[in-house]
Amino acid sequence: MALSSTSLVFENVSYAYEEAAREAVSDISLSIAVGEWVGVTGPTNAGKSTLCLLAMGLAPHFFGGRLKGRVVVLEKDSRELSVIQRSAEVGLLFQNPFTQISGARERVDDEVGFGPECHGVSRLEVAARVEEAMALVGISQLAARHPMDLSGGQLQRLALAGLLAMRPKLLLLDEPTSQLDPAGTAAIFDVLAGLHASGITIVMVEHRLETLCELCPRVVAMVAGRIIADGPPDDVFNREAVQLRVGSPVFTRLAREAGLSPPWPVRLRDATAVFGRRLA
Amino acid sequence: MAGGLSLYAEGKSLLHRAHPLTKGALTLSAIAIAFIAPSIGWVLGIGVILLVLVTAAGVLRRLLAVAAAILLPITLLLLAVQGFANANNRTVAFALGPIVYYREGLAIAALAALRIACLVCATFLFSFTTRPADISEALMQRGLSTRMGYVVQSALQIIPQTLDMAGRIQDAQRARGLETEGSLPRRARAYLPLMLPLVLSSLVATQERAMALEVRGFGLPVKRVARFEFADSPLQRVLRWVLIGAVPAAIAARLAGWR
Amino acid sequence: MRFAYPGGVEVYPEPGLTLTLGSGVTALVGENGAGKTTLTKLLIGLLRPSAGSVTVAGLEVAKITVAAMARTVGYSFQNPDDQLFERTVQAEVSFGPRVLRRSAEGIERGVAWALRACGLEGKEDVHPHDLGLSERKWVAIASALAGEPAVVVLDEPTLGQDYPSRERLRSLVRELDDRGRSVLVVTHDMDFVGEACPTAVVLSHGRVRYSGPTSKAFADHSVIQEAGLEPPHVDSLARMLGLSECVSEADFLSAWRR
Amino acid sequence: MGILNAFKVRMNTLAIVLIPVCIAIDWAGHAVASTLKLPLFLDSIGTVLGGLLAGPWVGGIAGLITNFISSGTVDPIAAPYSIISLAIGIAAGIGGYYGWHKTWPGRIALYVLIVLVASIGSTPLNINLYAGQSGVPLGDAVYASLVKSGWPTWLAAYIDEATGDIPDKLITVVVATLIYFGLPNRYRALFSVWRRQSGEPEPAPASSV
Repeated sequence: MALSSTSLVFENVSYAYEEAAREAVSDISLSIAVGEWVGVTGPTNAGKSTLCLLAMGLAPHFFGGRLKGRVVVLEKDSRELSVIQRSAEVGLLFQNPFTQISGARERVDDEVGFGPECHGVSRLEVAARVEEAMALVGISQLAARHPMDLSGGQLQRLALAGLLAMRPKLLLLDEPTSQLDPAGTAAIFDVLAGLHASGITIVMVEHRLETLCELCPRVVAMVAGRIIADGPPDDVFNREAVQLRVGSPVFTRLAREAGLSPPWPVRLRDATAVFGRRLA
Repeated sequence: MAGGLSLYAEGKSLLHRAHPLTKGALTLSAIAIAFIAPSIGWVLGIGVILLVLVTAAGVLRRLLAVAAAILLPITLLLLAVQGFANANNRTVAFALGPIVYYREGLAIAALAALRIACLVCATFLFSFTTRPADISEALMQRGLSTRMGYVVQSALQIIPQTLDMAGRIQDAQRARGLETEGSLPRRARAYLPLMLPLVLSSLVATQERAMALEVRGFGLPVKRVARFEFADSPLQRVLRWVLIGAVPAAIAARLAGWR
Repeated sequence: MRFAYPGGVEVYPEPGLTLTLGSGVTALVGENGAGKTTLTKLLIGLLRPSAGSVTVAGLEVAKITVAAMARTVGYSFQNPDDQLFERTVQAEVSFGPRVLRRSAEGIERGVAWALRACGLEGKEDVHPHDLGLSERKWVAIASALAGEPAVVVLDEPTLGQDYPSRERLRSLVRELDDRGRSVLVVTHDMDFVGEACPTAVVLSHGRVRYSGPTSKAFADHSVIQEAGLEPPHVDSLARMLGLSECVSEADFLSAWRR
Repeated sequence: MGILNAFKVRMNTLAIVLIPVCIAIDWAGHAVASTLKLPLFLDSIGTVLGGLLAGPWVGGIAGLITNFISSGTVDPIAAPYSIISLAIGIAAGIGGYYGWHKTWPGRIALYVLIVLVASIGSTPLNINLYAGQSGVPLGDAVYASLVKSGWPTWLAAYIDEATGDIPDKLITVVVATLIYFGLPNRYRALFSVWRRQSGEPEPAPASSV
């Protein structure tokens, strides 16, 4: 793969937080091409969030700690640039929508413009970006509302719009929907599908395996700070180690329990086809 | 209360439209002169000017409701204490049984109460007609750092949010069996279980918010582009200087024997 | 509407409507703002009914303080950070039974059981805020269980939980059921409802739209859609294959084998 | 200069974001005290906590803005006293720099310092604003009896103010230290903004440009 087409590269990366006894991630190597949509999954403490923090540069710039190996984001070593300098190109969405709005703005559209303003973008340009970002996530009709009056799902979309107004090339999402209801979740995933189609690289941490398989063409499974599988969801979830230590989508479990022969399906439509063939 | 912590109400009066710094200068100078002015007559004059402005801004009724609740107890307390006990007391005004009230003390109390009334009027005149976000924006355009501007703006938003959280925490702890009513020691014991979750989750949120802000470029040393221009005029600029200049002038007059 | 557990809970927010629930594990589902939280708050007296009365295990809620109701109802709130404040997990989990003045051995037994059931063994001395959000959620659940209440309310217990945690939650509600407790699970997670909750109540716009066995809860699609729910993945697959009433993996497999 | 080192701090994004949180804790501390009908103000817990955690600037600015906001919304008379809140936050920050809150004699010193700052600072304001009274009925009763028995006004005014400050600031300092030690170690380290030469571990560096 030519270097110019990679968006995010981890080269033998290990990282331990300040005063932590054990490494949060150990010897991780990963290469993500421009335009990919990669899902990251694994049990609690697998190192998924740390992966996002490393890619953003928050680890080690914000947390200190010890970093070994190289994290290359958009062709630049993460050690060379601070988080704020990165912020024009890389965006990170956290799981709690409430902590991500600046808290300093009284209107949704002003909130979306917060980031570009920090970058000294001209007033006209800010207005254009705000309008574009709000339209992308579908919150244009909320422009005049107070951010604190929004529901969790709306707030998370607002947070995403705040990042999109920076026009990032790489989006990191750390369980962006884990605190949302199904309607809020569906809204976020719709937006992500659109962003993926427009060529933005997306790395998304997600617990719900069915959702993950439905959305992401590539899945990285992590356990205890290490990557144990990396590939298309059908491959990843047909591995025994993944099924045992990460879990598997309900369709995979059903096919296995029903005594169908592997490879087992990971998505609803594949499961329907596989079970359907047996019925026929 | 999610709309933020503010007394501002939309309006179209001259004061609503005035530059925030003009209103700020007016408020500060009115308060300072009320405390510099030597006698009840002068302070009363300032009070009347303030009331005219309040009426012009169309917020008289709101002001009276809030101000009365603050001023009434303080005025009564001042009159009761100073009329009874003040170093200048000489002339008996009246006696309530064994308690004797003096004219000098009552006059001092009245002057103090009037000055406080001017303070309250001037402050609310400003709060009622100025959007809180405009204050920090105006100050940021005059050199307040963006980081301090952020502190002021977000404090106004976070306070109501935190008070809501305090309500949720109270529900959660009561549901675990915590008594929040009853004797004073029992109520006092409930204080920490109600405060600690609030402080802990606020601090946890702080870490994530700090990261989220940096992710959006907060703290970049770039020249900030003003979000909007305030309507200003040469007249207002002159007025601001006059108002500010009036304060040292009043001090000088006082030193020169203004009685 | 009337809402009742046998021996049990009764709520009448709307006179003339009755809802009766059996003991065991019940799911309370519905869109945001459907009235789920209102209903659970009525159970413990955090809200008072404007009309009618609420009875839990023979106690009329309106006549008892919330703190006293806590002896009967263990309530784990959606956001654990609204309640955690002690310096260790052990102290946090035993806070409830302590303020309820349970006996020393009762506290010890209840706390030990709650910690084990919630997978917190070995973490007794950790500061709750040194744990991740999903583990803090377990601390809050353990706190609700430690007083060994007759009725347990879990508000969104699966939110943000990984697969092993959800498995643990399933075995936990089964164990509570075996011990004769009534469990009410407020959730948006229909997979969990299908697997772990034999009974379901569907609320929408403040009204009960369905109450009965979970297996039939997803039959009427208009109700499901109105309540903003997505049927369990198993149900979707079964439907595509023409199998009916499969809401759990076990249902599906037995239907498949037939 | 020893004491000036307390002011040499790294005001990183975390410290900036901490200030509004301290302001909100000031408000919540007072609101919870009112809900529980406790006979105290307890409206500077966040200011003191901010000082202990992150130094005199965080504590001082939090105190100052807490007062500004309450003057503009619920209590205009608080405005002149903003300077006292600023001083309390700075005092707590200096105490925090020297680690006073970690030992018993230190805690007493912190309490005494804060009571002195509050009472000595408020007295001249009271004399100019309230003719010497503090506006709290109990203290004002003490004031009236002292003036009546011939004490000088300034001393009566000081005692009037101190009557209120002594219990309120005691509980404030106690609650703030209890909260401080109720925090996970990681947070205490995280918010520490001082550039220490040696001894304590270096706090996490902020991303700087």
